[in-house]
Amino acid sequence: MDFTIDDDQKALQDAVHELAARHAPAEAHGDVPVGPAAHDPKTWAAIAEMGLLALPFGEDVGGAGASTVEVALAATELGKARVVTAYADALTAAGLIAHGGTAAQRDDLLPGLLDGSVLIVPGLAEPGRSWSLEAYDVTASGAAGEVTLSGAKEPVPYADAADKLVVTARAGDRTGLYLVDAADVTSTHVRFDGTPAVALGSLDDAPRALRAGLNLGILAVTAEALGAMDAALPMTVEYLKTRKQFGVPLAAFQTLTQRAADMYVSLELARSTVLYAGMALAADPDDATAASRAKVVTGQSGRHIGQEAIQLHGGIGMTAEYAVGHYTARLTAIEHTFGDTRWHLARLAATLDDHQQVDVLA
Amino acid sequence: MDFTIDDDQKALQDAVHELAARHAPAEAHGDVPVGPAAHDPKTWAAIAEMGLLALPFGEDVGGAGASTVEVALAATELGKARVVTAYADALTAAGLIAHGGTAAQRDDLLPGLLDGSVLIVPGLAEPGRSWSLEAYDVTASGAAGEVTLSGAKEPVPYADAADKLVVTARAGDRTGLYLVDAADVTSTHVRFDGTPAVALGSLDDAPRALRAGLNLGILAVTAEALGAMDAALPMTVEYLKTRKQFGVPLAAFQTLTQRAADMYVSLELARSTVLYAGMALAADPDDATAASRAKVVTGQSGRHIGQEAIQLHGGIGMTAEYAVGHYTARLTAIEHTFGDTRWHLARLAATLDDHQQVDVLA
Amino acid sequence: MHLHLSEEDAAFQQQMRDFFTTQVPADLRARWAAGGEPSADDMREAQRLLNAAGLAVPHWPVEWGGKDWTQLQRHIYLQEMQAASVPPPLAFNANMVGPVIATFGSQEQKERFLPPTANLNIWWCQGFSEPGAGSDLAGLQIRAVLDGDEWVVNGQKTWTTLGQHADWIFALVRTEPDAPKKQQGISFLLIDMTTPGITVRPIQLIDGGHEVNEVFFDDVRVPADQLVGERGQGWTIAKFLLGNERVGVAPVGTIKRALASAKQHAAQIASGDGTLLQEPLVAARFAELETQLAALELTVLRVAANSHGDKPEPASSILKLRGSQLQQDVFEFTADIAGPASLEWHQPDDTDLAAWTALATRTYLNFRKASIYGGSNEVQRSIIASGILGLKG
Amino acid sequence: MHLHLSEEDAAFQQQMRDFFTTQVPADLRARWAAGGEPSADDMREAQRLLNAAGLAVPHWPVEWGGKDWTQLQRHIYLQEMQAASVPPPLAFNANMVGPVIATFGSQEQKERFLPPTANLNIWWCQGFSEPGAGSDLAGLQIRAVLDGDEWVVNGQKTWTTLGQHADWIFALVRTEPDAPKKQQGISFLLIDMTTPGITVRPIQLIDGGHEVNEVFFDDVRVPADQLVGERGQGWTIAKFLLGNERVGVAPVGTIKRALASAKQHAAQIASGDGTLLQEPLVAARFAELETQLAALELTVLRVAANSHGDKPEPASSILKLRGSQLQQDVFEFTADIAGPASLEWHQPDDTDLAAWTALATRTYLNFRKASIYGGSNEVQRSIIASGILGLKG
Repeated sequence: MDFTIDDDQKALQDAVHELAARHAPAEAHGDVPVGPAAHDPKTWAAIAEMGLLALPFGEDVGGAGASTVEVALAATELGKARVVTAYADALTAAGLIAHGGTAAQRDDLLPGLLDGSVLIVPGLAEPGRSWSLEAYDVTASGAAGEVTLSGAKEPVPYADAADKLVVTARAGDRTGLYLVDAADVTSTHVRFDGTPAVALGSLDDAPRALRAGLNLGILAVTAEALGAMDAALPMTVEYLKTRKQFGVPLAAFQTLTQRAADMYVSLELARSTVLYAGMALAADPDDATAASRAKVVTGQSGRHIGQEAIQLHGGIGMTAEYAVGHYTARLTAIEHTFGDTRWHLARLAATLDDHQQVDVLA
Repeated sequence: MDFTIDDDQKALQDAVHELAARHAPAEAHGDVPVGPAAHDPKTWAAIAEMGLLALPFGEDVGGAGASTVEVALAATELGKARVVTAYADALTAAGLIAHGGTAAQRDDLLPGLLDGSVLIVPGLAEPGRSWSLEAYDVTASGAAGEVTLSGAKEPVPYADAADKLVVTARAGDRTGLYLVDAADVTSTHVRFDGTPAVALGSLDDAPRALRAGLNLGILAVTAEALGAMDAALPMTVEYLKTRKQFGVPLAAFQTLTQRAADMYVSLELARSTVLYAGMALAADPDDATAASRAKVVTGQSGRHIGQEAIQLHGGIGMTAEYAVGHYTARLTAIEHTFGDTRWHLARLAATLDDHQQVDVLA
Repeated sequence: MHLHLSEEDAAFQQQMRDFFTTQVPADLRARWAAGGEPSADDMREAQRLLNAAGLAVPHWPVEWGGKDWTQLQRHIYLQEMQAASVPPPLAFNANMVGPVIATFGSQEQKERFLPPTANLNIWWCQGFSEPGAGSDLAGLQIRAVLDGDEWVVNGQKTWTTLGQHADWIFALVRTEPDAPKKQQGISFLLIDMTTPGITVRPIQLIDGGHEVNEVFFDDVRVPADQLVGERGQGWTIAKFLLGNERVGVAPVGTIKRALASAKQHAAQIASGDGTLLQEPLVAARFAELETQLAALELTVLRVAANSHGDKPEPASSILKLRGSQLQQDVFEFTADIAGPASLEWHQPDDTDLAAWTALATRTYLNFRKASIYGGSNEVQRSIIASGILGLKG
Repeated sequence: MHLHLSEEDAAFQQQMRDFFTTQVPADLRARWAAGGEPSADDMREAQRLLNAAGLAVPHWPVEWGGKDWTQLQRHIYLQEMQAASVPPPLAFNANMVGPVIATFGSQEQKERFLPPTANLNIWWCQGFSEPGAGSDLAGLQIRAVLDGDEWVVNGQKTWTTLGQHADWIFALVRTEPDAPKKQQGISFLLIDMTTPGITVRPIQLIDGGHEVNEVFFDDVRVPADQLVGERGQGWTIAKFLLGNERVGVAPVGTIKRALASAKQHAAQIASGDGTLLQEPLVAARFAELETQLAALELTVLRVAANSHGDKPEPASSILKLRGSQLQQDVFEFTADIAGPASLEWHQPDDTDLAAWTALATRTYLNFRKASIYGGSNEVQRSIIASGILGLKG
């Protein structure tokens, strides 16, 4: 195993770093946007143009033939700069199509999705339900070619900006994947009422496609979370060095510096786990264990670092004019995206019998 | 609600404090006993003579007509002084008999148990099984008057010193309580092999008797844990004040004093919860919620205070010549006695539907 | 020790419960219970209803509308108020400036200010923190210079909560720049917010709300009779104000209501073939939080029972610390329960999501303040370490 | 970045695995895996087997038995050794005094001491801590005065681990009491434990074991050629020794084995109609610990991959801190899994309890040392805060 970043990867990091700096939220005195980010076509176009969506896919479907490692590196840079977009969502949709679609669907849908000309996002969450990869309340009916969906998906982030959605729906006692047109969708609430849909691949392939698609989305958001932590810690350290209280810098208070050290521990554990997930998914897109572990570690590290970053800043950390609270808000959103820490622990707990001991070195 | 200690209770505290000081383990240079305490007939006689076993029981069965509040106060003093005895075990057995036995059994067994002339302890744990109030592997068979038991109970603390045991055994698909002679038992391993036994009361009464008996045992051990914490914190504070490192007292290191403050928080939360359990069980011996909450809070506080007391002491806290490690060892044993934190959380979780919100003020 | 309330206290409890649940309009209480940014009108209406019934300022001197209640009764009053989702009397009025004026003010100041303060005819805000002086109040910079019978104030305050609604501000200002110790040069001024030269700038917080403000003073002229106590006595008054309220500082009733709501929500969210509340890890976390909340409430009650006059039970120091932690834990868990729905901060009109889920993350983020404001948790720990454990670190 | 080991490293891994699992006797390894107080004989036998195969001191100079391995290979070696429950070479020999002699010693000292040190013919113990100088080594008091060609040593050392088995001790002693800075007056002495005037007193720990000792020196005469390096160079040597071993300081393989055992145990303990491992809270805790362990191991590997020569990857500082925490968490959880059986420290002959349960609490208590010895976790945090984050606090 080798965590060394090669020259191409370094060049990618630098390029995304510059892209992100250009599209990062402006520092402003006064009100700024808070909460979920709206779709910004300019930023999106820049991301697509740099080929960041194409990174983990083969050249046969318009991909760049790089790997999930590069996805992790790119998303980390976006996270550091607070560039919040549909990146993880579009990658998830692409993963669902790549692993679940028919050859014709892959050829038809992926090139446009990967070059940014067509936005497709996943619709998985159902209102009034906890996170699940199974569909319950959205149902599919009708024979092949005449499928219609009923029920509601919500929230579906970026559904209002999307051209198409790929959603889960219950077909009998199984969960399938379906493509629907999103031209008329104007919010994150998506209601189906006999809505025409196209089955994505087969019901047999759906479970694996769902795992692989989710893995890709998890990699993107955990890497983004890593970037957020990687920015929040130095901000906090800098604040402790420069801010004075009782006539001395905060860094003179050992209780604060020891807590900063614990934040560093959390950050480095998250870094190892996310980079490993990038390598593991490159080898096996279906490796749900690596993805769930990355989600758990970034979930725990993210909560720790996000909360402590605000606490060690004090009042200024609570304000929207200052970046550190935004990082915490974003880390909180990521915790609730693609299954929270509890959900992933339960998923990992179900696999305890599969192995005698933890093994990462293969 | 009123937590004020009245004059009689103060007098009891003082008396137990003096008793405990006389029977506390001697400070010694060199090896001292570690681990589970052996039965000490002298200490036991002193406890019985002061009437501490009789406290929560009515005068009709040889009790003192005081209450579980007094049990909590007494056990706290014993815990502070590191006087570890069969107190909680004998009280549990007395509770099982008082709430589960027939009138004749109560009249027959309780006076001797409460005056210390007959030691009866409960046998609940089964080897190879997690903690449970249900019996699984010890079974009772035979008609009334001819009951025999088969299977093993282990560990049964103080079984080697006991005259009788009161144990759980499976009778059909239910769990009953049975009295057996312990004259021949020489260790904490108790094996039944067609061993004659007497049913304690009826199978119908057994579940409530088990809850009530366990509640009493929990009260005694959680109060003892409170005493241990109440001693470990001041020792730690004193050490921080006097011990010098890098030329200054440890108390100059803010990271240590802030952690001592957190220990104080844990201690005071435990104190409130244990004293409340004393009051709640006086009103309703069957109040398993109050008992489980006391076990959870002392479990969490005890682990926190026990671990930090050693850490803040450094190496000296690890040694058997110094008391603080003994407190931590005892707190660890109490955590694993009468159900651990996880077991009690699961028990509380099963009752979430019974109430809209927490209510302690009635 | 007694488990139950005395007959008298039980009757008192019933009386409070009846008042709060029948005399304060249900729609007002429902809005308060829903959370989010508070309505100033609702706060005014509630405080005036309470004041009319003699329940707005029970801890003031009886002469000025107070009640001669025990600490336990004060706890019951707060507990029932929070349980019924009644907006509490504005803390800046009822708990801060009111007791200060009642204790340090002149007879004229008392007559002028206390009645409108109790009735929220004056909405007060607090001018303590400055950009360079947060926990370290003695370092404050704002200056007031006497010019005839007026103080001329120049400088800045910050973190002024709800300052946008305020009619008056009570401020610590430096009046004696040459005092030998920094603490000795500070005075306590009452300032009309409509005085020329005052500018309020709202600060947006990470949840999008605007509950705190910067307040700028540019040659603001304040009549000399609006200085409370003596010149240079401001530090003493500030310490009085900050140490005034030890019991009731843990918002037990509010946490209890929040946890009960979360449990109700979890029982309504489907998970697999059951509900989220039936998921073992979720249920265990509820059991743990309920247990920890019971421990906190019992500690509040123990403190109330054992506090007499000026001698608070030492354990009272833990209430702010533990109360803020537990409140934050409950809001964190509530956001987890909202799950994917928590991602939406502004639900569309035709949403199928429960309304509370849109507030879950914002409330969680907003209450990170609870361990910072009003004496950070680090300050609370230092108070325990030095004041109770005798560890001067 | 590469997920898999290179072919060369994979072959190396297999070679190590084969050696440890076939060349070290299974009964010896089983005794080590069972835990409890270590057997000195087993440790000697294991180290001699390793030394015979050239695997006892791979990080020493090649000239003295070392291997020119990469950091990753060193990690694999340790990992496989721990996974196979092979007692590691005695740290005082292999990781402490050996590298010191190899670096600072005279040629004569190297020839005299290194071979028997590698082969555990000399069992070394460490004389650093004193009753008044734990984390603060510069404050040490023990004195050595030159008398002819001998140093005369008087004073006391403590926390001397396994000192009861030791043939020799390496000690920091104060030789220049008048040095301008305390650090400058210290020298590094090698002392034969059979020298008259040395007394070893075992210290009992709370688990009942005796792994540490006090060592008293009463006019102990030490030949001058047993001083390593220069007079007054002891502080430099001590810093070299303590900072020497950065990679491999987290006992990942040992934790992994302990966690795997705990899982196996939990699967064998009945609980209701299933097993303890099937209890949702237990299973979730296993999943969490496995995840955290994976994160630690990956960090160890990342550090190994990115450390070159004298420039360790900064993240290496977290390994001791996080390793000790996780080890303690696993042993805490193991005691919880033992449950009621953990109450028995000495099982009767006819016990029905699994043997491991008798050690569960004692091991948990014993490993509270892990966050104290070898640089406490507070010291580790300070190193991170000042050395990496630049926070001189």
